[in-house]
Amino acid sequence: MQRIGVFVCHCGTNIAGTVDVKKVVEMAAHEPGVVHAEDYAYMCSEAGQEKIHKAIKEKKLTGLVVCSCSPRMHETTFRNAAEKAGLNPYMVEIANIREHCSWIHKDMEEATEKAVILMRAAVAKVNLDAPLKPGESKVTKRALVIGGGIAGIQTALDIAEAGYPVDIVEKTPSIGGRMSQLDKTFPTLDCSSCILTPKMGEVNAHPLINIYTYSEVESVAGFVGDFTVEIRKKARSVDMNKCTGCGLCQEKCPSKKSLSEFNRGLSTRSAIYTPFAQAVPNVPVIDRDACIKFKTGKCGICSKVCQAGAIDYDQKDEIITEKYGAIVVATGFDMIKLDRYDEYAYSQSKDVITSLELERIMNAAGPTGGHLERLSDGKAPKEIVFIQCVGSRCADDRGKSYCSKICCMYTAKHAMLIRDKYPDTNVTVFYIDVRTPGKNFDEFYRRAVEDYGVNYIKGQVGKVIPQPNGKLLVQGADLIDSKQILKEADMVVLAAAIEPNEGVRKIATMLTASIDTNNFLTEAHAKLRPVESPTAGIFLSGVCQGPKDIPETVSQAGAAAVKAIGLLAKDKLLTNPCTAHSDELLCNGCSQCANVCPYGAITYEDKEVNDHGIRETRRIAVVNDALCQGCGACTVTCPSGAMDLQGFSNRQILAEVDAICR
Amino acid sequence: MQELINRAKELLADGTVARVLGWKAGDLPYNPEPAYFEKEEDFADFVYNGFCGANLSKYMIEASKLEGKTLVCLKPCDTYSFQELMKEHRVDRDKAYIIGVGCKGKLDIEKIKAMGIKGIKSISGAEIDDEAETLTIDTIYGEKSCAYKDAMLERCHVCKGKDHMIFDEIIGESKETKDADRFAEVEKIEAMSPEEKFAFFQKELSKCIRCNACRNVCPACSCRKCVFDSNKFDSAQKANVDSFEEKMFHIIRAFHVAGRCTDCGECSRVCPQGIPLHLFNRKFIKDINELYGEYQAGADLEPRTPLTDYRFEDAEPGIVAERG
Amino acid sequence: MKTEKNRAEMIKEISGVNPLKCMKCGKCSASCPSYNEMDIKPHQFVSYVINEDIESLVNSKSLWKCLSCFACVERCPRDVKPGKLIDAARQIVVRERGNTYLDPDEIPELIDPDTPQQLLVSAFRRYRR
Amino acid sequence: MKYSYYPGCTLKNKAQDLDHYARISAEALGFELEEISEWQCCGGVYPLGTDEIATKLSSVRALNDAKEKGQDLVTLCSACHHVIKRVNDDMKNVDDIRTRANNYMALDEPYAGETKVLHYLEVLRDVIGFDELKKKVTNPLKGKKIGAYYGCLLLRPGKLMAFDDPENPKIMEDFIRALGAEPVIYPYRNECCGGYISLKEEDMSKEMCRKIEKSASGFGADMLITACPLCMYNLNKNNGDNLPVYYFTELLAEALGLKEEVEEQ
Amino acid sequence: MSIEKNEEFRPKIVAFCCNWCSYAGADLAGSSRMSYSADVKIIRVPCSCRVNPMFILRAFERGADGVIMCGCHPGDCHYTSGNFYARRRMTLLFSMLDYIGVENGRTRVEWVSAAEGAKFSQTMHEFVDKITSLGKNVRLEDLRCRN
Repeated sequence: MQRIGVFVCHCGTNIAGTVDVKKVVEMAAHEPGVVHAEDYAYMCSEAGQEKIHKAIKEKKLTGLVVCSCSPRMHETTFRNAAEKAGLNPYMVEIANIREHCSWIHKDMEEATEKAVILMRAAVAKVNLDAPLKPGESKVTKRALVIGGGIAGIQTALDIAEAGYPVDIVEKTPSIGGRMSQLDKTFPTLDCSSCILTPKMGEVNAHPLINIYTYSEVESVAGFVGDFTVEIRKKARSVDMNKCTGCGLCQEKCPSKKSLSEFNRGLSTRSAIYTPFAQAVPNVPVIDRDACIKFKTGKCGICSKVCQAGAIDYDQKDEIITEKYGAIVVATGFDMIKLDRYDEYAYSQSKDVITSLELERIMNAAGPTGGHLERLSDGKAPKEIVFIQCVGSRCADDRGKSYCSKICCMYTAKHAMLIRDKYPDTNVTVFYIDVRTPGKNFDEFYRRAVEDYGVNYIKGQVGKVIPQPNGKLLVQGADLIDSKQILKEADMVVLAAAIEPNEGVRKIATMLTASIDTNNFLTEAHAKLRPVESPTAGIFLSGVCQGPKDIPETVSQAGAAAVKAIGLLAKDKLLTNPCTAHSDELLCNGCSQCANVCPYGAITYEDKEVNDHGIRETRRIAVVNDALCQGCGACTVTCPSGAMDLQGFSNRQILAEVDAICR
Repeated sequence: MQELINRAKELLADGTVARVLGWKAGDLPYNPEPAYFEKEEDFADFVYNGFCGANLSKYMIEASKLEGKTLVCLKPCDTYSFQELMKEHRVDRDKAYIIGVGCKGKLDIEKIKAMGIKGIKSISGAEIDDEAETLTIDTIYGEKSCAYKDAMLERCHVCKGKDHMIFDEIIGESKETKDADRFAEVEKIEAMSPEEKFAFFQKELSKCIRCNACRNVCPACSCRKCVFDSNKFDSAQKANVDSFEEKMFHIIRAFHVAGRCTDCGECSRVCPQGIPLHLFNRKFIKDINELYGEYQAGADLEPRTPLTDYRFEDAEPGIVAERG
Repeated sequence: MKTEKNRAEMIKEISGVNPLKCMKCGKCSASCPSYNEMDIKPHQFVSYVINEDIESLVNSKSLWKCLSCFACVERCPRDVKPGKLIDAARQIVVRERGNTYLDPDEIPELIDPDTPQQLLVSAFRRYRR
Repeated sequence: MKYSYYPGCTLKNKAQDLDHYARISAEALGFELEEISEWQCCGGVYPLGTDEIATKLSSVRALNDAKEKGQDLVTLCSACHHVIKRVNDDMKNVDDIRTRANNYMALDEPYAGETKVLHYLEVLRDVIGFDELKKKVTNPLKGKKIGAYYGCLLLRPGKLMAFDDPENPKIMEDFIRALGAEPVIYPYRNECCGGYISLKEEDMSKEMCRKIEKSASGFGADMLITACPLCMYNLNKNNGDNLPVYYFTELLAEALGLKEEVEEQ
Repeated sequence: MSIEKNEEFRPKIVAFCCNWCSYAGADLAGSSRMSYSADVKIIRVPCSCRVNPMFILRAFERGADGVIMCGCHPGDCHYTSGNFYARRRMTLLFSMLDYIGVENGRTRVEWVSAAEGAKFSQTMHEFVDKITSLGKNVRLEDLRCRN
């Protein structure tokens, strides 16, 4: 029989205001096993914990029930307090009488009655608790960063600077990400590549950072501290060690009609290519779908011109297997497809473009060499209309429910840059709200209006109407002046919503990291653990977690790095002891449990057992404690009840049921 | 039958198998029982006729632990159970020599008795070599007869088919006996009002004496120790009262075999109280077919069963209320 | 006489629209082909319903200028779809007062030999009960 | 192949061409339009009020008639199509409307949106196939530059009508291509012609039609096609006769070489 | 003769909530002060897939009037796939209860994320109303278990 102490917290008036705590203490004394019951204003305080300590020592308690706030809040606190007093921390159960009781009920009698029942259920559970000991697992002192944009670059640099090796896996042929596609950055208008390129170089040169470009994560196994990751290095068809990056192959390549991904399809590139001039690594890849050699077997010009002999048509995809202690996801974003927003005529006119396309047009390395011109006829636009919130803040399935956060600022930036460089070009912005929270952000937007004369109109655009003369008639609303506006424009720029990069759901699934309905990775706690995934050992960096701009991304990247470093700095990790166990005398060895285990933690062994005198060899399920995460799927699949979960055993849950229904 | 016996003797003699698992005649003309035959002279009692309903696949769990191979006679429907047991690593394929025996539908003595045929001395027409059209029954009141079909077990009217799913060789012919809709009875219950449903099952289950015959015969219910006999759930069996315990037992039993039950119908066949226990299993089978796609347990060796598998777009539990 | 609150509720019920979902982006008014003919603009219908000023709505000439062309319904990003509110207000007029915008006596003057039945049928449906 | 066919009021009268050419073309293309017996007018506009029942019943009758015959229901007129398709959606998805409508109708078996509603153009696209249609064209309309005028009702609301992209449709353009002519894409093809408003607000309708016509001719169209008698009326009445307007079925019959036969008869 | 007290029916409701989503959702309902009936008592389980049909039947046997299970939304399970198995298990169990004549509103599954405090509270409101309208569970309670 256990010797149980029940501690009822007032939480100031948070609990005591609605629950008669004295009554709960009084009722607790009648419960089986309870030898001590008391209440206190703040159980989680030093003084409260001292009371627990004292009672454990004096009354020789073997189990604790703390009636307080949610176990998600202070279970660890009370477990630690128990441990300090020499009690096994898993002999502690929490009755949640705050979030699940005092805060939601008003009637004192009702709330007290419920608190008593919750206390009873917890006592019933403790009565069946057994001391548990967490296992230990090692930490592989190496981190993986998935995604080589500014988020991944910053995280990798910070981790490497702390002395841990880092691998970056980047899907495209170069690191750099979205930021490398930008021309200028707000609110300071520095040139994007001027601040990014040095960082790319730094990553490339860092002795502890290893970059896998043109590579993807193929599979992830293991758990915090000990992940095993397979990385598919796609065949580049160019030997990274031999290539000097001279660029002659690209120049001579006869297949030049592929659309440049880097320039958002606004220009073409050769079949053998580096995405952009400052690419890291500066080693081209052959796009095998476009390459004449791969399509017809004839050509081979690049191989002929390459003096370094780096071209290797026979290269195969390579699978690299590596172990990591921590994984940082930095998979970034893309713009949504606009095929369901054709009222803006995006697919009908070349002069309706997205903001990211404008970014490329404005860039000196872009398709127009940095000249602002219409893609239809190359003429300089004199009248440009920007449309905000295209696909953002949308309640139906055409767009996204969230605010994309960066569009207000980059549109102000674009408007300002255009007005600055082309003063005779008029710029009109149709907006719903201008959202500029951030240091120097509103000032920046006001400058666009006040110093650069950008015309901001509050109201959406209903339709963009291409005219026979090549102009675009923009039909919008001016809600302040109560007018419907018809404006003839030469170019229309759409601030399309951003969304997490394609493929992130697949990665999240491999990592068993939670992901929300918009495909953003979920943080462990929205406020208190914003850069960690609920899955241990997985950290979040950049837009994969939610829309954010560059400074925020860099901050988060640093924060994710610190969290990863904190993990890598440990020599050992304690594992969750609430794992499944199979009773070898009851196990049928039927393999049903392994079918439902998401972690592959169950294997089968032929084991000699002594079943009440009968010795025989049986096929028995064995759970790997290090892999088991304690979900319990196996326990329900097991018909004989051989498989049970420590800390949430069948008998414990039934005892809670009984206590509640009593 | 003679062919079967000859072949069994031959395999015993040449050492291919160490024993034969079949049926031997009982004390009445209609109650043969499963038995091992290890020596030639044992075969004097060997029978295989229309009353050999027992599914021998479950016996192979124990037989798999014995030295040498066991020749087992499996009817087409028994082979589903055998494959399901293979899937669950409960029987050892290498320890079995399977003779797929022909089947023309198995007989239900209760049905014959229900026709008013009493005092049975002997029955002819039930041999496997017979045409299985008519039974001639010699009783102390004289000779009676009935159509073979009318005396068949319910399960044979909804037979899964005359093909053996797994075998080493086949002896004897099988016959298609299906002439009813497998789910008709379930549908009839589904159409009842909640009160009628409750009354129906209350009436049936109150007959249960918890003799565990259903559990013991069931090839899917083969746990070393049943949860209802262990302290894992504090659910050790209680005496029969007109209350919930029996429903719990039968629901959980059906749930534990859901997706694994081949619908062999042994539970209903052996129930001494005549409770139509297959109605539980078949309800699950019907739901599984409708919600997760047609599935026949034991038809293949794929490891995942419907309850250890899922689809993202599976129906929500609310569908139960929606379809009313 | 129904109160304004009742009538606002009625509009919400008939239309099935929750006007609180509106984020005041004005895309409805930007899309409306009849915008210039309307005294109360499509996006304003939403706030009139929220503010329970139904009397103004039922007296608005906008009710009779709306084409039911569903441009606002198609493009509304917030699932508010002001066209439905306008129709609901129109329903209140034709149901509540027996008030109509079209008198059968007017018809002969309005039609010509080519007028399709469809035109009359549609107009009657929208304009009167 | 046999379809239930709902012609609608105007096709029996002012828009006989639309109906007639559709029928003979169907025959030539190998499908049959079986007119629903005793159909009633759809009402011309879809009653938006969620509490409207009586005004939806005529559609339900037609839909149920098709269901009983086990046929898909084909329509031609944009307005009829719009109304019937949306009522069908209500019957399928809105419990309250389904229950109340069925209470009124007292059918042998309740109607719950089982019938599939197809526009004639959808039959051409999805059943016959435009490639197949192209093969059957004997008199290709070479050199004709045709603007498709969709109007509002066929396309919107896009999610319910599920006819084509409501902002950038292409079914009629593909149809025009199949007939051997050149489609002219112009931005006003899905803008409203004014619809029923032309009865009392002639000027509004005139302004709208003028925009449509100007846009179409600006992009080089020398004729327009439509599926709606009211669009046809408004456009004809308001365009200075610069741009002739045809029912799409008339051009279909012409391309299939059936028009002359008719005229000869 | 004793006068029968006309006590208002107060249902006993057991709610199984997964630790990661629904229990957190219930916490959020609490910290947002979104009230629901005190008749609901929550049992924390690591995942909805930990809920054994035996637990549910046991609750009914011991006199519960309604049992609800909440878990992460399909696709969002902390353990990737637990709720998918739970969904199939509960669908079949509920169907069986319906089949043997138990009112089918007495059991429910609802997916509640950690962010859906309002949904949690709303769901509990609805469920309590439903159970109250169904009244006492007389079909499944084992009278021997009544104190």
